[in-house]
Amino acid sequence: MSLSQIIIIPIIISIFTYLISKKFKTAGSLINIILSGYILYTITNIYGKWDILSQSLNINIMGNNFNFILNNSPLAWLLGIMTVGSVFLISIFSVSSQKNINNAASFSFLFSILMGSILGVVFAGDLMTLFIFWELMTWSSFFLISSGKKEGAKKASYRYLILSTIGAYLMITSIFIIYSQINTLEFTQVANYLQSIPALNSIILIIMMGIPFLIKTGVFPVHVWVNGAHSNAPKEFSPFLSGMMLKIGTYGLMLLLYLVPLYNILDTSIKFRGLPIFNYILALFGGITIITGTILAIRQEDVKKLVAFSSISQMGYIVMALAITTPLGFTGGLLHLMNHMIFKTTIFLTMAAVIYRTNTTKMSEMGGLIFRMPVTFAAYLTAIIALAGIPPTNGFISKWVIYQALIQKGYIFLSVAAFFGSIGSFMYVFKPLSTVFLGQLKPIHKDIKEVPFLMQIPMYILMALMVLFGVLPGIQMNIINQIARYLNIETVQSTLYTITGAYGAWNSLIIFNVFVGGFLLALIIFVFAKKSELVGLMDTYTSGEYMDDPEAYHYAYKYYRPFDRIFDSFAAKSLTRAYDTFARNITKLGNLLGKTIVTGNGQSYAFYMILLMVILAFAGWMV
Amino acid sequence: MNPSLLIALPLLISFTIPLFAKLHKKFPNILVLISTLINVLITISLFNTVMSEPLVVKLGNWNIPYGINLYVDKLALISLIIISVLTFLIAIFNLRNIGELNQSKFNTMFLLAFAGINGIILTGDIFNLFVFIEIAAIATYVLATMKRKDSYQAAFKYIVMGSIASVFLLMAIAFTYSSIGSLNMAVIAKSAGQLNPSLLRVITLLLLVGIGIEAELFPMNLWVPEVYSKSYVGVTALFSGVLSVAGIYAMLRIYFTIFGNSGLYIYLTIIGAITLILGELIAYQQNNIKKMLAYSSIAQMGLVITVISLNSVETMQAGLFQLLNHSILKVLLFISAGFMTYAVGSNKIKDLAGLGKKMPIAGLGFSIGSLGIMGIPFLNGFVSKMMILQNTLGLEKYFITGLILLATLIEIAYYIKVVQTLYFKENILKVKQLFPCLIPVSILSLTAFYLGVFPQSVINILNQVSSQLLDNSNYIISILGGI
Amino acid sequence: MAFLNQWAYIGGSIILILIGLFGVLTRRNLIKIVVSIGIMDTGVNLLLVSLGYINGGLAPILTATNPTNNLNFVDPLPQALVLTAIVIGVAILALALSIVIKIYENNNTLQIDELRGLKL
Amino acid sequence: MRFRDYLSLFLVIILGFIIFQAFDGTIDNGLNIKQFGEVNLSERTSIHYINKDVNNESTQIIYNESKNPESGSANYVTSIIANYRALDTLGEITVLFIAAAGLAFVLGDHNKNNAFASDASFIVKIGVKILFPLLFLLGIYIIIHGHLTPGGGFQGGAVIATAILLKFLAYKDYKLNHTGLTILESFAGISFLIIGLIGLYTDGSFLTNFLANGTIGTLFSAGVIPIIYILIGIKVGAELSGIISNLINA
Amino acid sequence: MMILSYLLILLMIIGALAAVLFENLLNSIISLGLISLIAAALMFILKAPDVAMTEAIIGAGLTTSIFIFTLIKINRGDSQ
Repeated sequence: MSLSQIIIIPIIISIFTYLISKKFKTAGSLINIILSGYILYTITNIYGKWDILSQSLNINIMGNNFNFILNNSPLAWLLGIMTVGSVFLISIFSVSSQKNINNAASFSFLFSILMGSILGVVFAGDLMTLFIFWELMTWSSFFLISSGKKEGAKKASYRYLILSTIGAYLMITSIFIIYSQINTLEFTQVANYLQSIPALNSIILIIMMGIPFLIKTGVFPVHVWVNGAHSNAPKEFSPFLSGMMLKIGTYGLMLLLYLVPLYNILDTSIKFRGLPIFNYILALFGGITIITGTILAIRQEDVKKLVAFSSISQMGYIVMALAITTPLGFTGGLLHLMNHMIFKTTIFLTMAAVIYRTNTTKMSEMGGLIFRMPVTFAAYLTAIIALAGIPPTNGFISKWVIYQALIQKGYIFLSVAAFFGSIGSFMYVFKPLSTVFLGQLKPIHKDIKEVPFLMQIPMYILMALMVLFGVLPGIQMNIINQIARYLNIETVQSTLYTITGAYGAWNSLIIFNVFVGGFLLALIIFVFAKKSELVGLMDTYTSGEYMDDPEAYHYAYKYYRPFDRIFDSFAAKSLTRAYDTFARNITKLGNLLGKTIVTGNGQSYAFYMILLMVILAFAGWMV
Repeated sequence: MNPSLLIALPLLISFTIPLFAKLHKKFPNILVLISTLINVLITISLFNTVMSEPLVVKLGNWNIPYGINLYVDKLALISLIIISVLTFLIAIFNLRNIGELNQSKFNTMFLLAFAGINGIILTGDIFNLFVFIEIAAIATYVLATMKRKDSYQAAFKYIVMGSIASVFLLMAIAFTYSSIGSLNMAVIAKSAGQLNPSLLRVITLLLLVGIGIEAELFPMNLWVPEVYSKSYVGVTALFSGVLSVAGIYAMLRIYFTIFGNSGLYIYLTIIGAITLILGELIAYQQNNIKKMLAYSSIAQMGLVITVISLNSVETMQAGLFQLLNHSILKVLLFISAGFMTYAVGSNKIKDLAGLGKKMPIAGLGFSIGSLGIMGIPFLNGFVSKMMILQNTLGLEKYFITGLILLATLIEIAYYIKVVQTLYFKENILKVKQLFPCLIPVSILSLTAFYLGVFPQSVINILNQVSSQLLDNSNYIISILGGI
Repeated sequence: MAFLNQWAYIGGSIILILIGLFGVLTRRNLIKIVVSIGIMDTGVNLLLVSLGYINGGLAPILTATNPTNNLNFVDPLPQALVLTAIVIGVAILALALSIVIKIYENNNTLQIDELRGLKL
Repeated sequence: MRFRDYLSLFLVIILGFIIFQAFDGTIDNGLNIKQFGEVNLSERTSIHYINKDVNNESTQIIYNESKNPESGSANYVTSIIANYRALDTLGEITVLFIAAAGLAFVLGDHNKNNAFASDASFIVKIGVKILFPLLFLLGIYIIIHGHLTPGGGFQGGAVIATAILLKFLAYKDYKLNHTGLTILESFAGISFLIIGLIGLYTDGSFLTNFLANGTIGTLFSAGVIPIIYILIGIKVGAELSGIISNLINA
Repeated sequence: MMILSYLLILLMIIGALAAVLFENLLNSIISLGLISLIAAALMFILKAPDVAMTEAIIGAGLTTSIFIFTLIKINRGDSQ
């Protein structure tokens, strides 16, 4: 069973997927289910068979003989199975959710290409393979995003593409510089080379290579694409975008941080509390990302935007944790990576379900859906509990480990950022809960029903996973320790349900029992206590005033206004605007050049011709 | 087959067209199809011979340096194949009913331009090169006026610049002949080393301007956008995909084979860089699709020249491959854009909104073309772009690499806008029914994919070609014999 | 005199070319531009011929008066080239003039400033 | 004069200096442009055209005596145009063809009103009546003796075109039969090419002089050269007069 | 003979200047014809009878007439 199959098959199949699902809308998702199921099976089979190199495709690029090196490592395996798993779930979800949208064909087509290319990225054994599939991934995801229905989809995907392309060019430049030195791009040799050359050069090369990863991860200075892309992407794609795509960037960062051990390169240079300054800066960026994401998330009125910003801040956690290259940090980062993928996918899926029924993303236009969509509500509730990091869900454990790592090293600012983030996450996840699900049902939503069963299946599965990993983190710890051994980092000791941190161990069984007890208590109280009575949602008392905008009086509108007021000045200066201005200036420059040079007057053209001759003649004399 | 047929047959057929134009409306077009097809076959039949050794053909049986001779080596053969195949496809495109256009005159001119371009590639005599350049130029002057009404001014600008260029070309030829005493390229190449350097500089400058007109180099190319946007799409495709190839070929012959003096390449580098950046910047803010494509092909020419002028085998081969890809993709782009603009009757990009769904084949062709130019993996543009980057970095020309990357970024920025407009917008326009554009679009797209996945076969040939180009000794020997 | 003897023809023809070029660059009337192009053509033709001249040479034709080939003939090749060049030149001129006529019919002016050439 | 004009003047002058750089033969480094009149034919290609020893070994060529010299034309220019460098000539007539056709296309539909308001005066008409046949004959003579005396296809064709021009000047509503012109042009061009292809067939090389050359200096000599020149004459005459009539009747 | 040719060249250059600088189109066309004629004469002096003939007939004769026809067309357009 060679790795090349699981990469090539989706890309080949995708064409047939397209052709078939042109005829039958749902066929595409069904094919994707079968495909991802098959690949899921395959990947589970190759678990443990590390380091089977398969130099399959011998494509010839750049005139010199180059072949794709694919390499099966625990890290790659983890990301691969996460990818395929989420593709599997989302395909199940989208079978029925895509009945009535018209570009279902292109969706499934691009989706399976995307899966193939992401598998290619994670299983890549050398930089060139990585780059090629990276590009493929960028382009397919770009088309997926811009196929979104909303008006902003084009602009957002455009921004995403341009940023990614800049990143890709920096990456390919450094790749070729390396290639021109050592005629190979195989990871370990590149790592050796980078450690052999002077620190400054290797830092430059690594920064050039790292920026695309940072962009994909959505770290602070280059996070501008994330919210637009997430909120405008098709509702079935946002779960994958936020759950998986961001993680691929993190994967690249991990390669740089651990496979090319930065701390080896930077041991010579300045340190900050025993941490190479480069890593510390990265962690710092992570912290800033957390704060920015949180603040911006709390302000949002659009539920998808809100969740998008929340994923920015959560990625901040992961980057921060991974940047502190201690065992705890590594473990925490990876744990949070998996968990975030799980609960963020859940949240977006539930949101997709809500949108599927209500066709709106404005929170102030919903409410009380708990009465109509209980399963969705349950899934969302579990997910936000996990996101806010409340036991007994998986979210708590990863955050716990990250705190351990931070406190162990004693980074004040980062810890503050982390705590701020988790407080903020309470706030912003509670907002949709109370406004979308709780409260009272809108008259227009009187007769909506729970989503069809096919769309509920993934929610059930994900809920189960969240609780399962919350109770038995050892399952995750097992693979994480394997990865740690593979990257020769010392492991964090753990059993099936305990993790030993720097200050004491975490035993999830006890906590779980306590929480079950508490839950039962609350249930009893809820059942026997007196119910509150309901008033009409919209009959706000205005003492005869004409109400021009009833929405503005909805309690969901400007939910956290007092809190937001603090950060208004901060939120006002948006990076996005800066980027847009830059683009506009390029247009202006082109316009100016066009007007000055292409005057439409043939004589001036001839004039330039002669002028050029004279200039070149002088240039010739100079040289 | 004798290569001289490549020139003779198109001329013959184009002379016959006016006689039989009356028979049927499509008759001239059929003749053009046949003629280009014959040329394709002849070039392919030459393939094996030329791959083993260059083919030198005496005209009128006169001994080599004294009579005119044709010369076909690998480079010439590749260019010939590109040119004839692309022209064939464009001719298929022209089969579409094109309104009030005078079929007989149009096809005569088309075929004559084709013959002239073939002559530019084939000839081994510098004055003969001038004559063929004039044939191509004048035929394209006429073709540029095909759209009647508003195209005359553009054509007039083209004529003015073209005639200045031809005067310069003639001066250069006069100087060359008077100093070296022969017009045969090989003889000139043999004794170019002994030329008085300042004389050499003047001659090469004059030639640069003279040929830059066809090679679409800034600022000799300033006629391009107007003529492109004002003339009929078939013509535009011919200009951008075929004529430019011939121009670059002539440039290569002049600068590398005849005056193979590395002191002169700085000219090419400067011009190429200017052309590249200006072209991309101006193209970035176009709202007329044909002008956008025009500026983009200007920029591509600049890219090719810049890369080639770096004077190493790898860059040369990268540049040639880029040239090949550009001509394939650009013809694909122009043809599919032509179908779409014809369908909606407008050149504005925003009017093409949503056509990707209404006209799947043309839309697909356009998007494949633009994706190829942007350099998506598994398309030919990607491979050549990678080669260019690798080799410019290999020569540690970091500044030029930076320029190229910047230009490519801008390019992606404006191409992707068009693709988005094509696919992710709903359109309201009614679309006319069209002659099926399946054949040219599909052939070109498949070629693009093939070259993207299996470029090796072509790259090997290009490698030999560029090593031959960089030392002209084997050119001289193969023509003048072992002297 | 020796200077004139050496430079008169070549210099004169190159000056002719430059004058024509100046005309092309500066004249505002299309017909004047075409006239300037004609001047350039004439100049370059003269240049070619004069580069082939030989002092005391004969016209390159065998006749009864100069019957053999080992007489001192001037270089016939530039003359052949010039024949070609002249015809090409007149062809371009005719084409340009026809386009001028058309431009006049469409815009009713020949002043290059008044012609709205399309920008960009 | 505007500022642009002064600028262009300056630029053109600098360009002139640059071009004159080509002539600095004072310091003798390498090959230079020969000084005026100082050309040494023996180091140029054309010595072989004059001695007619491009292919066969050099012999003394004597007017009216030597049999079957190479490309047996007494007029060296003719022998170069129509024989040694026939491909240039082919291209040249192609250019002319393009120009004529293009002009006809650009000027569009014929037979609108004539350029001239009224007929010329009686004297002119009579003059043209007499002059036209003479000029026509002169043209034909020049064409036919192209390989013996100065002149040839181009000149003769031009003379014929001038004769036609006279007709136009004299008679207000004089018309040419354009289909006839087209047929003439195409016929001439096609037969030129066919002659070339016959050469390719017989001697395996395009545009070969495949006929016997005869005695140099006699009318029936120089193989295909007279034929080619006649064809060129027909083509040039037809095209030039076509251009004229298009211009007048456009 | 030489002196004559120098004078002719001088005349030719003057004619060229005139052709470029004259405002009246007809004058500049006439002087273009003049230039071609002088050039033909010079070519004859340079022992190039063929070229001289061609230049005289085509350059001086036909080109000038073509120009003049164009001029007539345009003036007629004016009158209309």
